[in-house]
Amino acid sequence: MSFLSYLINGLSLGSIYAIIALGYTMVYGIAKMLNFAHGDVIMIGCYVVFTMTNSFHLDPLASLGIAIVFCTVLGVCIEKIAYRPLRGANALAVLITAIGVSYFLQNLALIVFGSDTKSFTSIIEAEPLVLAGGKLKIPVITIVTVLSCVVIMAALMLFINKSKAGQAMLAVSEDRDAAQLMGVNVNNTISLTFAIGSGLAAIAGVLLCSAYPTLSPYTGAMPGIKAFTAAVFGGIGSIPGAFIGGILLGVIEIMGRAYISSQLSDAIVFAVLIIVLLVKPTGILGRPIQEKV
Amino acid sequence: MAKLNIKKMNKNFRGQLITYAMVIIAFVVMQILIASGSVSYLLQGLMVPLCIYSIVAVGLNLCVGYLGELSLGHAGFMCVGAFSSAFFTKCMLNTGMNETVRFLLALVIGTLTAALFGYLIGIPVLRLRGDYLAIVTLAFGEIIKNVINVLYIGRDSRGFHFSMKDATALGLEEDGEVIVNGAKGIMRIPSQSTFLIGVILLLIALFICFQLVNSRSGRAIMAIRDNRIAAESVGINITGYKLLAFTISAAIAGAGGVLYAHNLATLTAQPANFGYNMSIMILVFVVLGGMGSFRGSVIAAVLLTMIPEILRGLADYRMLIYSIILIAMMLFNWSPKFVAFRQAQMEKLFGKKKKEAV
Amino acid sequence: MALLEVRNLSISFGGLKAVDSFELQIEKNQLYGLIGPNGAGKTTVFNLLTGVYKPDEGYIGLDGVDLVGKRTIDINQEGIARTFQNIRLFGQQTVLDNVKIGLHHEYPYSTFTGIFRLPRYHKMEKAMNEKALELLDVFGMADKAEYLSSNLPYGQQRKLEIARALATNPKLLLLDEPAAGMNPNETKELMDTIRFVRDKFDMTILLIEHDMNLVSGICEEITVLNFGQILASGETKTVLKNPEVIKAYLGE
Amino acid sequence: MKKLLSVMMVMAFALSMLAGCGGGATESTGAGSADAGSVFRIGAIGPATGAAAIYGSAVKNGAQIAIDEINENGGINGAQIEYNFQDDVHDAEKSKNAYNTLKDWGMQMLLGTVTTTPCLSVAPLAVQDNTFMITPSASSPDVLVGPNVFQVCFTDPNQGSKSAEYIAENKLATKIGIIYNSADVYSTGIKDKFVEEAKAKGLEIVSDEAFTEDSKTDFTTQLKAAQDGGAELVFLPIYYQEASIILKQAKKDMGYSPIFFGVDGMDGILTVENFDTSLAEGVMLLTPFAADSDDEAVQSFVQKYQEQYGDVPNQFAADAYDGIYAIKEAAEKAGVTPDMSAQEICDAMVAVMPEINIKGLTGGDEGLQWSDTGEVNKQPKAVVIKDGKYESME
Repeated sequence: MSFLSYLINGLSLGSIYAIIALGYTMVYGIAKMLNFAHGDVIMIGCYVVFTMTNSFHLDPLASLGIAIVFCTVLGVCIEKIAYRPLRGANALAVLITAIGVSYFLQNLALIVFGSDTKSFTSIIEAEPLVLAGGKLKIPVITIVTVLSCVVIMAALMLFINKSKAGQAMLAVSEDRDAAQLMGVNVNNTISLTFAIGSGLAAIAGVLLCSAYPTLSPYTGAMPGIKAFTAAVFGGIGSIPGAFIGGILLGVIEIMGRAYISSQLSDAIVFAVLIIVLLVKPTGILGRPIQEKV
Repeated sequence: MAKLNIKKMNKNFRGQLITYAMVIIAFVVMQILIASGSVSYLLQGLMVPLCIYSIVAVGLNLCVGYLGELSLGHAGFMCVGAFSSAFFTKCMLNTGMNETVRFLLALVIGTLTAALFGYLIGIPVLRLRGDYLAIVTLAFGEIIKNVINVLYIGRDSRGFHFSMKDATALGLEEDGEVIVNGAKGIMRIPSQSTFLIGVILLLIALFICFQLVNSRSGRAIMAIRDNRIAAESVGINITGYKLLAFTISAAIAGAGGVLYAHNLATLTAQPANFGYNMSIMILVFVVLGGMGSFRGSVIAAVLLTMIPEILRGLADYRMLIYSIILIAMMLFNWSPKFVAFRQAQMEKLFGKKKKEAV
Repeated sequence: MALLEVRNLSISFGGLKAVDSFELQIEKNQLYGLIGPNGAGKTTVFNLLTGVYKPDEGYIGLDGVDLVGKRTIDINQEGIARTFQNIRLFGQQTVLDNVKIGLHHEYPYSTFTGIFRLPRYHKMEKAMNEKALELLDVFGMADKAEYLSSNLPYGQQRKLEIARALATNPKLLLLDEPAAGMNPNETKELMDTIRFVRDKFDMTILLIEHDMNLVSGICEEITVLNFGQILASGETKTVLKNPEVIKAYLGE
Repeated sequence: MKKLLSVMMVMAFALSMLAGCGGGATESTGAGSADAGSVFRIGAIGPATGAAAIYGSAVKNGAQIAIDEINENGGINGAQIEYNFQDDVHDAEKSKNAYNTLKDWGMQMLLGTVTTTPCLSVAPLAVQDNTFMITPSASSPDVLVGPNVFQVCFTDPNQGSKSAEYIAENKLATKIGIIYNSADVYSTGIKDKFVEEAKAKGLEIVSDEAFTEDSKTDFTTQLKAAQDGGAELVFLPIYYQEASIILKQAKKDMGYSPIFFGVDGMDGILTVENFDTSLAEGVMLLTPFAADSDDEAVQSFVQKYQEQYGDVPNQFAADAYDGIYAIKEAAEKAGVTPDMSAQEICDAMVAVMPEINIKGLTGGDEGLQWSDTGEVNKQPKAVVIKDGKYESME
């Protein structure tokens, strides 16, 4: 029974990682950049929801809606101001700029909202599900998170594979120059990607803070890096990969902590990551790099 | 034809000399200013850190700029160098060993341990490519930090004791001393890093890197970066040279770590100093300074370490302004449009100067 | 004995036989052509010969040494050097350095020697420079030694690749479409160069080419590949008259 | 040549920056010398940015209130206080920079540093320069490296052993679970001593689980271990941010409600904005400071703090407030004047430190006294949270 409850905790944490990783992996797949500021967009999203519910007493869902819009706009602006001028420059330069954006968002939040930790009210208030005669408790937020994760993943896959804009994204991710020649507006497509990624970040943030209810300017940084790890784990650029990577990372973290050592849980997670990448150098669902000679 | 070669050698050599001269002049100027008492304590205190970050940035540039592999784990190598050397210093503290000899030995030990880690980690890691390699180096750096935080080493009359649990688990006798104390790290390390040592180490690091990239091994390393398949086809040992560059890079980071350990009285492995944040910070120096330009790495490391200190007057807005400066500098240095604009301006300026000279 | 002997060489990718029972015998000092329509598996043969791919079965012998299973770098040491269909130079290094990298095995010195500029460094570098310039001179590029290799015009990039391959002092030189993208004049010049290289370095050359003028102009023997299988092989003139070959090229 | 030119430009830029920095520093010293001798310069160091910023800002604000009060009431020995707080991002190296900045400014006494790791690097500098230093909240005994370094807070081992004693004496529980931060000096310091003392007192540690700076979102595993081990009391030698998640996960998600016993880092949990205080019901903690105490001084402090900064102060702010008053007391007793050098001030103040006794916000009835090793002598109060308020357990 312990094992089952650890597994559920792992799923809960993993689904949060997964939903953040979706944003990472999507931006990576299409814009070919590691958006290190993604975690901080999540944090901003949380603050927006927090402010809306606490200061303006809005309904949590309405606040979420506002946060999604806010983050979408923010994501597009960041892309326009900080990343677009660097298109065509070395990929590392964009990475460093993303780090600069990450610092900027953290310190902006620090000034605007202060360094105090805030307690985030879960958007879903419900008693945990009790199974097996009280031995097993599943928080509702876990179920909601896993479900939203699956729904979002499915919606994303559907969007990318069926819609015209999605097809354009796919084309840009395959070969940016060729896509441009084929009449795809690369700038718009990348903007759209950032818009979707950042909108997802708002949802991810709310789920993160609902499950683990503290909010500070650095809330997004650590889950962000973990989610990035998860995205690589599953094969960066692959949407189902991000899902699987996130879930696995969460489960491994919890299991390692429970059965091996709580002091070394980070080391265990990263050790598993290293082993997986050595066996499958492009992650679990990553496409093997084929170099044509 | 031979003339052409000499010209080329001279050009390379001149670039090196400018860099050495820059470092030495900066050192001499600072020393004179310090001696005349016109330098703030802040700036005096910054001298060693500036050397540390320059050294590590130069080392990382070898890996990123010349080998073409993105490492996000160099803070881990710094950490290894710092802890191994500090451990040695602490062990030798009361043996009556000459202080300078002890420090030099610590330096060698720290550098070699970091090199060893670089080598061992490099074997599996360098098989990977691109972002996957980056994330695995990041993972190794985090593992090193995590393990050091739960590492306890003590010494008593019966010898060394080791534990991964807590200090009491060491079972030390009365006279025992805990040297590495988990999250508390190593305390009361003699502060032996000086500006002079820092500058000498920086010059050595620059010397090794410059000489390396302008030799047979350096050409091979760059060949791998430029075109791995072609390099293989002309018989370049890819794994061997990758490991060589990665190991040297790690060793230089380790040397920086030794300086770090002996600069502050206390040594702990926190996310701020040996976590991925630090690795990223050093990468920022390298990218901003220009990949493949050791001189640029030094300049960027110095500038970016100083800016937050200069901005202290802005109080709470300091890091916000810093991030804006960082983004602006990146756009200015790397944006294709800006680069074109800058070149055009340069040409104007340069052309004008030429006319004036005539 | 033939310099290169290939017997029953096969490889398949995902169930598709890319090269099937390939046979080849090249005598020393021969200029040999490998032709065939696009996708016939010519470059795959090169990749098999140089160890980029491991064959499913078959034998590759160079001067009696079995090359199957060896790594690319070892095969280069055994004496096979190549150029690439899509040019692969060390773009951020000079023309001279590109050739010098090819010379590395012949003029070795340790990393330590390199860093500390021991006497051996100067001796070896000097010898390397001389040799490299000599090689560049053969291709008429000695005056461009200091150019960044990626700044060379296309035709010279192809030549530089050949020079670099020659620098590794091979017994057998593999040229993958050396005339691709060249105009007739350049092609003609290239033909002279290839002949000159063969004579001057006493080289054996196997080349892939689509330009029939070049093939019929310089190759003594050719093998035609189609869908991974040998369609015909033998003396160039005879093979080019073979109706099967003409059909394969012109389509039905 | 073009490249050379650009390099030259960068160098020129760098040099001008250097010059600017040097100039800036001299300028501020120059400006200082104008009224040097008429004001006391008290510097403070702590994290104002970064993940530990919350502790730094609390200290910054707490000290500010004390200084404003003192200045309003005529200052120290008739001289006003000038106050300068420098950010160290909770990093040993940045802390050294902050210290040097203050030194350039002409600091005469130091309140700092806020956190332990940076303090370990700054304390030796203060000893070397012989500058009076009192840290509000760096609680490791290792920071007391010289005669001129003092602490306002309890030391970690002291808290660890006091907690174990208290639990054993009041028979709160016999089976104990621990959750601590293995990457934090403060947390491991208390935990190590607690385990030692608990064993001596016959308490059984049924689970001893850690978390790290990089994985502090989910604590269900650690809680489960405590639950499975049958822990009746879970000891939390950690700060309240993590504690608030632990309480939520235990009580809401797992339905596990042992006694939660915290230390002074737990103080502040009731002030977390929007925190559901019912979760903290029954939590016990040892703390020197309670924001809702009836004490008049505390009431006035809390009121001022809320007016100026909008938050309820925590023990960091209170410790900083007491630290400033300790400086005032010692300075007055030693009769120092602003025209004295930092070294002279330090010698005089160090000599009288063991003699002073201030009531302070954290001193309780007996007040605060210092030993000549720099350690504070005060008694922690055990409180239990009832109806969203501290209630004394005596």
